[in-house]
Amino acid sequence: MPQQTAGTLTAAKKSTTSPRPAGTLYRGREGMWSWVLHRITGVAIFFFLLVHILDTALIRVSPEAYNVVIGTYQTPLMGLGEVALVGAIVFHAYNGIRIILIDFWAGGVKYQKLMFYIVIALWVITMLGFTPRHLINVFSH
Amino acid sequence: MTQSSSFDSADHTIVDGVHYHQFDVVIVGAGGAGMRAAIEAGPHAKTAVISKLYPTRSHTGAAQGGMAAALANVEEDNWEWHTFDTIKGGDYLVDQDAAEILAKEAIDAVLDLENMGLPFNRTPEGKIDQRRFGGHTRDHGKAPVRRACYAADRTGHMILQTLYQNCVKHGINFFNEYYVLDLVMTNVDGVDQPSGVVAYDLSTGELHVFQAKAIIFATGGFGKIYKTTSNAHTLTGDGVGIIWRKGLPLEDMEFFQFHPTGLAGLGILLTEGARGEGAILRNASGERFMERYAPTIKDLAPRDIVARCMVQEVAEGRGAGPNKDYVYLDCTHLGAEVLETKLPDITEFARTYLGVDPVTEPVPVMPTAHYAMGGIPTNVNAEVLRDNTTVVPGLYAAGECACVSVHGSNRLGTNSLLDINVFGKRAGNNAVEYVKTAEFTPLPKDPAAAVRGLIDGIRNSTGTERVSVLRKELQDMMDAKAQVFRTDESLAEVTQTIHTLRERYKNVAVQDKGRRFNTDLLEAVELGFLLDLAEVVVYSARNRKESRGGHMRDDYPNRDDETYMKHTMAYLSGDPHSADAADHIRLDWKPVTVTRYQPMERKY
Amino acid sequence: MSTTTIAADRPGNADPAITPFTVTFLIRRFDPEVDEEPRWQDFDVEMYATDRVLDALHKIKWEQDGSLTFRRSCAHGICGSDAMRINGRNRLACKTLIKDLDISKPIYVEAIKGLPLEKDLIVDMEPFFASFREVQPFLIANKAPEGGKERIQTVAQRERFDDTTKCILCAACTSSCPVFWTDGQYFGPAAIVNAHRFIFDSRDEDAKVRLDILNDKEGVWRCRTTFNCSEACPRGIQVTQAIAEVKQAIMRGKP
Amino acid sequence: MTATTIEAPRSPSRPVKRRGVNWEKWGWIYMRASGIVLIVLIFGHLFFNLMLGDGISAIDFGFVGGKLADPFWQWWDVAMLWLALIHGGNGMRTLINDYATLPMTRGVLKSAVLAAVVVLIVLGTLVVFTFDPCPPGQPADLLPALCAAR
Ligand SMILES: Cc1cc2nc3c(=O)[nH]c(=O)nc-3n(C[C@H](O)[C@H](O)[C@H](O)COP(=O)(O)OP(=O)(O)OC[C@H]3O[C@@H](n4cnc5c(N)ncnc54)[C@H](O)[C@@H]3O)c2cc1C
Ligand code: HEM
Ligand code: SF4
Ligand code: F3S
Ligand code: FES
Repeated sequence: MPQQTAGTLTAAKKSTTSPRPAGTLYRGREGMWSWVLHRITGVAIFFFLLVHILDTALIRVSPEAYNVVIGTYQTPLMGLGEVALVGAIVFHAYNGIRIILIDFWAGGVKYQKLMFYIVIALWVITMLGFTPRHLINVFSH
Repeated sequence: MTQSSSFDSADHTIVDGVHYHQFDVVIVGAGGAGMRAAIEAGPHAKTAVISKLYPTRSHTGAAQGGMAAALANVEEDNWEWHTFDTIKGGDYLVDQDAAEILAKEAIDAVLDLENMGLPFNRTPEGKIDQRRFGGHTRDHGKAPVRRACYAADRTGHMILQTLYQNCVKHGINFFNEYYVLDLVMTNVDGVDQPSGVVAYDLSTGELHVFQAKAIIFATGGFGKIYKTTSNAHTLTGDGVGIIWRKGLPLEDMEFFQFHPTGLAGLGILLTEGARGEGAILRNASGERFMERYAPTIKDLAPRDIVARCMVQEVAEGRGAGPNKDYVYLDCTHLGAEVLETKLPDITEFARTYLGVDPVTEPVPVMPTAHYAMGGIPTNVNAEVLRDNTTVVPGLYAAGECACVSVHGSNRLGTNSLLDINVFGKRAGNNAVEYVKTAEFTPLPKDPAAAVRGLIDGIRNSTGTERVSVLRKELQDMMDAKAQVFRTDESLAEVTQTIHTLRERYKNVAVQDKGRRFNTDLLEAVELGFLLDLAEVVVYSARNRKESRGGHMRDDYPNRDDETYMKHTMAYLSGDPHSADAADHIRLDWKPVTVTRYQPMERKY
Repeated sequence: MSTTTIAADRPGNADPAITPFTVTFLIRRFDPEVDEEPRWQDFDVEMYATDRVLDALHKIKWEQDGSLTFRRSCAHGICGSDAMRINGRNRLACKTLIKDLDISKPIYVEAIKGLPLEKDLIVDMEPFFASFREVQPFLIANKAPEGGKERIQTVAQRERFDDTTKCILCAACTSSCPVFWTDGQYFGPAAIVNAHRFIFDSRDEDAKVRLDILNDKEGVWRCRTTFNCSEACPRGIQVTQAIAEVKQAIMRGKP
Repeated sequence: MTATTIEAPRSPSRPVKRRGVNWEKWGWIYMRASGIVLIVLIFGHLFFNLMLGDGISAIDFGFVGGKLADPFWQWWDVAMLWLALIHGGNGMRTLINDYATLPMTRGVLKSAVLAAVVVLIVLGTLVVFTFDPCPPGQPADLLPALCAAR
């Protein structure tokens, strides 16, 4: 674009002196926080998945090897970790549906905040269903 | 970084810290008028637009109601009726040849904008819709006519955006946040000829000299001489002030328009389009008082009349509110639908700034300083005049800063957006024609000297006066004594105040001594222009001992065609710092061009 | 709009019962000629409930510290000069009323994020306008309208893109977008809004070109629907909606 | 909050539109399509492994081996493996594009993600299909019940 503006002439100087404005944390709303969570959970799941495939691959090595590794998944500490993991997956999945609805459903944008709260509600319900059952399995053995 | 391809060394050099540029056409101001000119000039000549604001920040964007053109899309209309309304609305102080051009070229001006992409509201057939506006009538005043083309209540916003979009399309060169502070004149054979402008780059504090064959001033109005105004903080009349300081005349400066419906106390405008859609002005007792003053077109009478009636209602004790100091604009009967679709922005303004919902409550309003009818005198080709007849070759002015004069003593609503388009286009075209044959006028030695002196003077001043204090005193005084109603006595008082303020201004100092983005400094410079212009306004007003259009003298309540059917021309002559304005302002007259319509009494 | 107007002159406020109160502003200052880093500075200002943050900035500049630097012009939310971060959210200072803020705590004011800081509340807007210009924000229509008059457009066709014509290019949206903050290369919501305005204009003939431009690495696909833009837009434009519509138009291959 | 010097945003003139497949668009569509399918696959997987029977404490070679002997679960897991890794890998690519501003870092990180995804997909697929639920010479109590029938 041949268009010039005032910025042009002093461009060189500016790029060396301009600090990036950071400042306070931006106070976004439901949309932003849901994205932050979606991102964090996505990354967490990804790294877990890398490990999970590797450990599952041990079944190709030998039953003992596999059982040793999977045994560590059954300790109480890991049991709590699994709750976190499932929590992450469940949030990521439900919020993923919310995002897909925003993208493809005509009313999605309008109801995005409501859908965020529905995601939270469904997440709570799902976790209420899962956590006790799982922790009983972890701690009763 | 953005490419700087067009700044090759040939047209950009730096000498002694001052940047020098060369363009065929330099346009000062990127509002509606400036960008309309740029669209004509840009493709045909090497053009630069210099603006103290980013183009889309210009105050044209605040215009709401519409732009007049006799398209006759919704009802019978023609440009002759439009011409008549413009002349009558301006209380016959209009140059009729110019008004005729305005009304005739209006149609193309609107179609040009539509073709450039402006999203006008549409009729059911898909044509440009039109609405009623004050003073626009069918068949010479018989009834209101639908003449204003509009885009909801953001017509000016759409015009500004559309023009900027087309400037982008044409790749116009912009110098944004560059404040033009001087016009460079070179003495050639004993005559001063414009050779360029000097601009201050806000971001660096450096000076830039733009040498040009043709210079177009389109710097907008100067409503900031008043306190209550619909104008932006940045409308400080720099362009008009620069021309004034060069000894060139200013025309009809006493005529300032007060728009009837500013949000009370704030001045934020509620468009006349609201009344065009049927809103009604009421006093404290709920009476539709305009019926008494203008029985035929009532609330849609021209602005000067409505503003006066409002002030009179309040003066006679019929004002509303705890202090009985405003009247109401009643939109409640229009219904939420009309307000939300046709007047969404003003509905929001009332809600945001006064906490009043126009759907259910009447909105407190009072007149607000709105539009300068006067300014830099030009002929119909937008060429700036040195006296009553001689043009300054290569110097043009268009838009609110200019006085063609199509608005006479009172502008009709929607005629200004029209003015900036018609005469902006003419300025651009004529400048292009001019540069085809013209040569560059050589720059004088150190053309930036005066501006450097001005800037350094203020920056280094150790004075004790503060800009904000002086400005507030000026604005308060102008509101109190030189507003809708004036008398010799009140004007004499302001003259005195302005004189002391000008003295104190010499002692003004700024706190920010830096170079980069020193807005403190520029506010001081702007105040200088405000003081100069306020003085001319008041001085011209004192001299016109009659009441006409926007100039209402309590001590001379009648129009006096015998003596005053002529334009005021004010010149700076003598020592600008002399105590008595009479020692440095010289007034003269310029005849009004009358072609078809003889002055009559103005009745609505 | 008036400014010097301090609220005492406003209707309602003339009532002596309404008294001003002191509000503390914490402003993030940066003077490029002196400072290495931005710093916070606090100011106490007498304010009325109906005053705007812009009035406060003016009072500070005019009565306390003339070097406080910010952009402003129209003072009623139409020119787009004064987008800034007020209490952590992008707003126009001239449209933010004191009464809508919690004044029991200091009010934080700082420059918008993601664009190079120049001085105090001023950032370099050039990159913002550059991406605006890149989407070809102008009507492209080669066919001459019939009879040398206006192009015909139905009320419904006009309504289709009404929302996005309201943009005042204030950058509140783009500088609130977490994706834009990351590396500043994303076109940003404002550019997409302005492309949308033409893509869905029935008179325009080159929607395809703009769709291609936005179907880019830095185009619409970078939007993560965080809705900060829609929340920030002072003109109430449904920005995320507009972006979604552009995404769909790209997938469809036409508006 | 440090004053890092940065390039002016949006300044490098981007290369004019490349021809060929638009990865951004298809990536975006893929994230959504795979997401939907993954819900079924992952929730099914989690439910079967963690909720039914004794949940996590029942998982051992016998349990997994038994599952993976069934072609139904074989295809289930392979689909999950591919979809999730590509989905996650593409998601990580987005993140890297966002936060890694230096071209070098960007390249390295993206290659790492790509390598991890490819290696794990190959590994996982091989394991699922070449896996023998009843490896000879192993104690029977470790093996799935179905081996006893052999
Ligand atoms: C609230 C409001 C509503 C209105 N509504 C209507 C309406 O409905 N219909 C109608 O017809 N009219 C209306 N008007 C009037 C009309 O909008 C203006 O008169 C018109 O837009 C002026 O345009 P302009 O191009 O002359 O100036 P502006 O748009 O004001 O532009 C001035 C330009 O000059 C530049 N500039 C100024 N000083 C300098 C300097 N020293 N150096 C460099 N650049 C400088 C500025 O940056 C700006 O770009 C309205 C006015 C207001 C205030
Ligand atoms: C359970 C079903 C899942 C659904 C419905 C789902 C949905 C989505 C969607 C729609 C996106 C795109 C977000 C956007 O463009 O704004 C996304 C991003 C992402 N997903 Fe998933 N996903 C699921 C499972 C997974 C899994 C198993 C992983 C890990 C391997 C994962 C990792 C990621 C990552 C890293 C991102 C990128 C996040 C970002 O850019 O902010 N997802 N997911
Ligand atoms: S879309 Fe809204 S927030 Fe963004 S630039 Fe336009 S007006 Fe400002
Ligand atoms: S804030 Fe940014 S991520 Fe999308 S929804 Fe708005 S552009
Ligand atoms: S000053 Fe114009 S938008 Fe705030």
